[in-house]
Amino acid sequence: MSFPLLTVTAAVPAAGALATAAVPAARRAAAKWTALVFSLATLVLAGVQLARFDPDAAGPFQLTESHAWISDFGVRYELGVDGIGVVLVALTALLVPFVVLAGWHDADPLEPATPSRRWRPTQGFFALILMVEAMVVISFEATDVFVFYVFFEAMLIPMYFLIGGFGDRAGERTEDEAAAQRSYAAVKFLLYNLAGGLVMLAAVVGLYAVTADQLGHGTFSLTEIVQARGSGRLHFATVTERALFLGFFFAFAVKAPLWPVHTWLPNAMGEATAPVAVLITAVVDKVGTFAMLRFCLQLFPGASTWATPVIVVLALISILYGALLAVGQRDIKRLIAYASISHFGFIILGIFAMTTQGQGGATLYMVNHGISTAALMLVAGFLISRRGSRLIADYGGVQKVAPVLAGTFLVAGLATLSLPGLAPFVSEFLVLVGTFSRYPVAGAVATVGIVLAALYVLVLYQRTMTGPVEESVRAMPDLRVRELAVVAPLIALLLFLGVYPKPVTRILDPAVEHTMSQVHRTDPQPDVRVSNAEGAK
Amino acid sequence: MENLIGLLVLVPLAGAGALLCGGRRLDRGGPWLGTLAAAVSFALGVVLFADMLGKGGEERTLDVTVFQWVPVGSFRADVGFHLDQLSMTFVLLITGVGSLIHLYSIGYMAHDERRRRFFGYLNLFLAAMLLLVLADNYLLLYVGWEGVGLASYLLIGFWQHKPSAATAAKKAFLVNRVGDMGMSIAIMLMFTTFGTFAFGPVLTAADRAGEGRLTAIALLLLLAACGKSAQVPLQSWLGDAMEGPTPVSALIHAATMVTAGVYLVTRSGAVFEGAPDAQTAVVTVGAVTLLFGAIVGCAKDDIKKALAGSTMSQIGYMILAAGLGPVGYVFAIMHLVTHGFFKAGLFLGAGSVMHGMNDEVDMRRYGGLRKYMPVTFVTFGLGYLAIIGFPGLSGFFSKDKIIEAAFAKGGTEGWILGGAALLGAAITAYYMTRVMIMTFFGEERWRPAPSPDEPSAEPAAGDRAGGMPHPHESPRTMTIPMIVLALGSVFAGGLFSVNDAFLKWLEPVTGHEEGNSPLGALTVTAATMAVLVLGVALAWAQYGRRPVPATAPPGSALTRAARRDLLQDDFNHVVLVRGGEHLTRSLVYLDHKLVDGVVNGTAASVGGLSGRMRRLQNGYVRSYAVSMFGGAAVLIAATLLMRAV
Amino acid sequence: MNPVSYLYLSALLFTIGGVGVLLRRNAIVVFMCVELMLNACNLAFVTFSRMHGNLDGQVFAFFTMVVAAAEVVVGLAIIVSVYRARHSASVDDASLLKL
Amino acid sequence: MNLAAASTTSTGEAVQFWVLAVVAVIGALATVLMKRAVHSALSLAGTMIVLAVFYLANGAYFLGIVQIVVYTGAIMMLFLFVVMLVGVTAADSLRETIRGQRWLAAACGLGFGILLVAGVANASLRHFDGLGRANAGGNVEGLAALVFTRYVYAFEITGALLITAAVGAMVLTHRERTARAATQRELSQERTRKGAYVAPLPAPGTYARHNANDIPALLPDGTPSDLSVSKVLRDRGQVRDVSREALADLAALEQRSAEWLERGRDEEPKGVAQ
Repeated sequence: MSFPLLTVTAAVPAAGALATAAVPAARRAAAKWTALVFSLATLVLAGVQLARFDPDAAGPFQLTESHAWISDFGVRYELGVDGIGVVLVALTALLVPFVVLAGWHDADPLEPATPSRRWRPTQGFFALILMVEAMVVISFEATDVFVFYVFFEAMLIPMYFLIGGFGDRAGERTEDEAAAQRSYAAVKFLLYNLAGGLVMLAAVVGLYAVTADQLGHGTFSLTEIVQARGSGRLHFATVTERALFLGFFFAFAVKAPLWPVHTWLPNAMGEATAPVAVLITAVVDKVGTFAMLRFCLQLFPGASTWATPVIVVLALISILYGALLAVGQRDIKRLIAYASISHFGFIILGIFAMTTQGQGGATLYMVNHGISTAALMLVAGFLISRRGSRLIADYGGVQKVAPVLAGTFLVAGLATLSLPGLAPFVSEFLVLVGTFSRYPVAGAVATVGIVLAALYVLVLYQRTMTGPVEESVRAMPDLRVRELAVVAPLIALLLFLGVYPKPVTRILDPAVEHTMSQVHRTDPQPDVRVSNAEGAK
Repeated sequence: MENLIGLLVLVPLAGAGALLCGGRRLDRGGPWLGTLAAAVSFALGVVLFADMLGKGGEERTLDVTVFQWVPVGSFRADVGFHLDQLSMTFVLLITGVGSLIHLYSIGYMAHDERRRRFFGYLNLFLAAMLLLVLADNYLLLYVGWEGVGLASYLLIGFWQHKPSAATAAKKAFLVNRVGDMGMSIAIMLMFTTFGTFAFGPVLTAADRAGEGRLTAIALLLLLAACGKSAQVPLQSWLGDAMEGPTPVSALIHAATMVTAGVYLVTRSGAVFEGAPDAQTAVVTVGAVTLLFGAIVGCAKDDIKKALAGSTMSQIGYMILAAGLGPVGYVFAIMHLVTHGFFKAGLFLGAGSVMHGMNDEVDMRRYGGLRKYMPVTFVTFGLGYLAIIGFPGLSGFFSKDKIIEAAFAKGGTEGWILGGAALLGAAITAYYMTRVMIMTFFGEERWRPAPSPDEPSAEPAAGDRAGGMPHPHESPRTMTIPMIVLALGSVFAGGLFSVNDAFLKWLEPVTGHEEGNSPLGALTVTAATMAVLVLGVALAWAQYGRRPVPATAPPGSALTRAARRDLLQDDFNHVVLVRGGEHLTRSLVYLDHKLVDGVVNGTAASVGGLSGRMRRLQNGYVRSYAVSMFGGAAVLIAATLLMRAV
Repeated sequence: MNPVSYLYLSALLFTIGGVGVLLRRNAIVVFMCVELMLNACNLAFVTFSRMHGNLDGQVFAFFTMVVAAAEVVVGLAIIVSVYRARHSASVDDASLLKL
Repeated sequence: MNLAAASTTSTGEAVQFWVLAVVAVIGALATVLMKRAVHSALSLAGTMIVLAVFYLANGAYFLGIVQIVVYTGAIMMLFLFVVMLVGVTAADSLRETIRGQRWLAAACGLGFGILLVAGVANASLRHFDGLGRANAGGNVEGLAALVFTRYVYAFEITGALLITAAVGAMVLTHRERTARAATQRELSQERTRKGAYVAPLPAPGTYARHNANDIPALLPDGTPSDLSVSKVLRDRGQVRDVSREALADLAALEQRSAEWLERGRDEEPKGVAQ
């Protein structure tokens, strides 16, 4: 048996969570460093995964591990990564150290003079972050539906505490009001996702019932089900397949989030601290879109095709609706949240366009959106922590006093509006092209989203960064070294992936093609054949 | 040679990177570093040009693929360059004028504490613009296209502390984004039609695609061109863009970036030629804009905005020419180049005037400046003569050909287009004469200090504010570029026309057909001269003979409308801004009340239901006992039933 | 007569006891009714013992008695202490167990 | 009794059953319906005794005796003891306070009973083995053999349960003394300090007409003195007021003696109530 790399990648942050939680109350700094070290170790492991992953190898999954878990119900502890999984694991492992660094002071006790043996918010904060990381990583690696489900749902617990327990301190509210809004956001997050998970649970059970009925033994193994379906041993009745698909899709749509089940995201992102908001939108939500590709499409290709028109429309609504609402927001973090909804619309649109470009773009978009939103949100968080307000109207002329902050904010914003040359452009354009080649009208309508994106980003930048210097920001310090260390690598990545995304697409592409072949869809062919000779004009 | 093309883009890009990330260490040397980068790329351009001249007509094209950019399935976008005579022309114009304006900016921005960044942005612009004209596929062109948009955004809003500048920058970017939407849909359509969007395959295979498809692509490209080149209906941003520092207006909003639309139409000639309807749209846009811009230019008192109107109008000429097909491509590009010289010169002249006048931009507060700034006066004057098409100067050669080509379109269309072009020439003569007279002739209206309640000035650039203006000539770094550009305005057109040199140079790329004008070349020239004289005379009668009032008279309805950019902004405001605001506001409300409301309502009704259910839990043991007892009864019943079944 | 009649009697007594539990408020009487139910069960056990011809049913009834005794002891103790605290032996007065 | 009989019983047992079953049901109903707890307890004891007879009739000799000795003798006495402790005369109001409880209870009871009877009727219970063989070595010996072999663990555990129950009952009813008990001296000082009635309380049963504890002594003017009755009786409202009788008797006596002495008719005695 080979080294269980995938398990270890998830186990390291889990161990980190325990280690961080065990740090004595008084030694907050030690807790922070523990968390950072463990998250970096995870990053190293994710790097090893990437290095050992062979994009051209045959077979859907690599680095697989398989052990019996609950044999009575055919549950196996099965892990394995395809190109998409390994890249998203890497993204998660990459972002968490930045999240830890950015949240360095977010969970410091308000009054340092209240020493308590029991109350250890700092330790808890970082431990929960690592816990989320561990669960997200294993969700990306699970190839057993049951294992995936367990961690997909378990993720909610640490997230709930992160949102509800460590809110944003900004705003002119009393501590009680803030706590009430925080708790509202956390409960909303939990309820939405639990509702989604419940429906999914029903579908998971249904899947088991169908396999038990037809294969003789129930199984949750993705590979086995896909193989059985391929060889004709397993056949879903149309209605069953659609019902199961909807069950899975609903959970992922809530997580993603797709209009109209999106309203938990602005609350959660608004109330959580900026690093936690990054964790939500850049990492946790990706599990939803990832799972659409891995489970919805591969398990239920027929139903996926059947549902495509509706989902495309919903995705379009998400794109435009999210963007329009972002324009209308007065709160910086909520604005970014709505922008994320718009971007998730693009990702889902790309997935269900069922073209190589669309899905390739969508998977790349997951990575790029993770990085760009992380950059934007973290800079916004730094900004908010300086002034103590989330309202756009409370800022103005920041670029005069904190030019580096403003500059990084602008670059992150430009990435959000998909400026060519920055990473998200490539993916967004691929999604649009992929959609357009199958659904021209949808592609054209989605393009309106890029105009609206420019609107909300530039309005935000203009109102906060330019104009006469607001009295309250006059003494605002520029980015500190720690903060620059968070933002600069992200921006460098955005630039690099914008110019040279090939290292990522190279890994993603075979996985996307595999998915496409599972769904039995091929790209539409161009109307005019152009020979190679003609290319050389 | 291949590597040089890459360097051409990389050098200014590296300059931009160094200047933007370099920190305060580069504050002192930054301007010179930026200028050096521009100059180096100009030198590279010249080397490439020389190399190109050394080759035969058909071998002049140079294609380089640097690396695969986005390879996903059948979708292949490469970072590759395509250098032919057309792009070479642009390269020389961009780097040449660019270098001059860098040099000029050293003087102009000398007192601005953020000048390092200014030069960084300028270098960024150069890189993006070069990428735009050198790209060998539409997607890479799009990158450059948005890149120049970004640079334009940053430079218009360079004085960010002024809300007007920030707003203007945002507006420019947004309007351009609308155009970009057209561009990206066009690329998508190309991909679905041809399976590729590289220039070569698309343009060669264009004639095999259906006309409807081509028309769609062409119209979308036109939309993109309208955005970038400030053509009706996306012209509204250009006037506001004058909030940027004057060198920016000269380089980006006069000489280079705004002409990208012309480049796009010319480059995509094969597509447009396959879609006559789209060509009609192009010439219509061109004709309408050339009149629109000219009329706006007549009414503006702000010298830069008047020039901006003029730019719009001149680009209208170019678009018109480009829309005419092979008849007009060469002249469109020729006018583009000559316009690059004289309009940049005019803007630099305006900058020089403002530099000497405490950043006053209102021409009604100028007057009689020829005595104080002789160099500016002479170079501005030469630019003026060139733009109105004074015989022998650059503008004459290029504009005349366009008018001729417009008439050559034939039929009613030809007459309308030619008439519009002629009328435009007359108005051009009128408003440029107006600018000239109001600025350099007449009485000195700046003597009484400007009343403080009309602060229409650019208060920015450092400490040069307040007090009565002391008109003075600008430093040498500013005058030298002006002189060079003036020389260009005078001789470029002539040089190009000697032996039809320019035509022969470009013909292999764009192709050329001689139009047969119903009027004949001489008639057209005569007519042009006539309207020119008319326009100048009218302006002289109105502004030269009578003193110019220091505050603007109310004017006719047309004047008032023209002052407000022919109500375009008002339309935008009412329809788009207000409508959009209402839309977003109601959506925010709906999101809260409806979407969230449904969810919260569900939660509330569940809560209400459980409130009712809770009453069952009344705490009385006996009630619980009843339910237990009843439950046991039900169980027994169930058991019995199961046995019975 | 068939010994099944004992079972009918047992069912009847059990039901009467059950209804008594539901109707009476005096905790002591409620307890008595519970005892009645237990006794009804015991009767059934004894009858079953006779039916099957072995003594297991009687052993079970025996255990029931023991448990009933234990239950009565504790139950009455509870009643006494509740009465001491609240001066009432009504089960309705102890209705704090609600939301 | 012939316990070997398979499915029918002797006539004697049948008669006994039908007579005693009626008694048992009446007793059960009385348990439920009697207002006073004491009456309920007595009815229940009656039913239990009947059941003991039935046990005996069914060959469960040991259980029959245990039923009488332990159940009826000990447990029911425990009940009575608690009833006395709580208040023997406190009648239970039978008015229902929970809305719908009575109907629900009746419906549930009826449904449950019918279903139970139906269940029994539905079951195939035609064959009775009888206990002849099982009881051959003696019923008690048979039970003992089972209890100490097969059911020995259950037996031990019930033993533990019983002990636990005993301890539990002690714990529940035991009241820990939190303060030192006041001495007699302290009590008297307390009483004096409060200015309450210091002298010995009057004894009940004045004029020797009555000597019951619940009849207060009469004051010289004929009104009863509450002080003479124990506080418990007073609180329960069980004081018998005989003052009116006494006064009426007195008046009658005076009238008779007046008639006897032929005193003036116009002198009406004052104390006669109008």
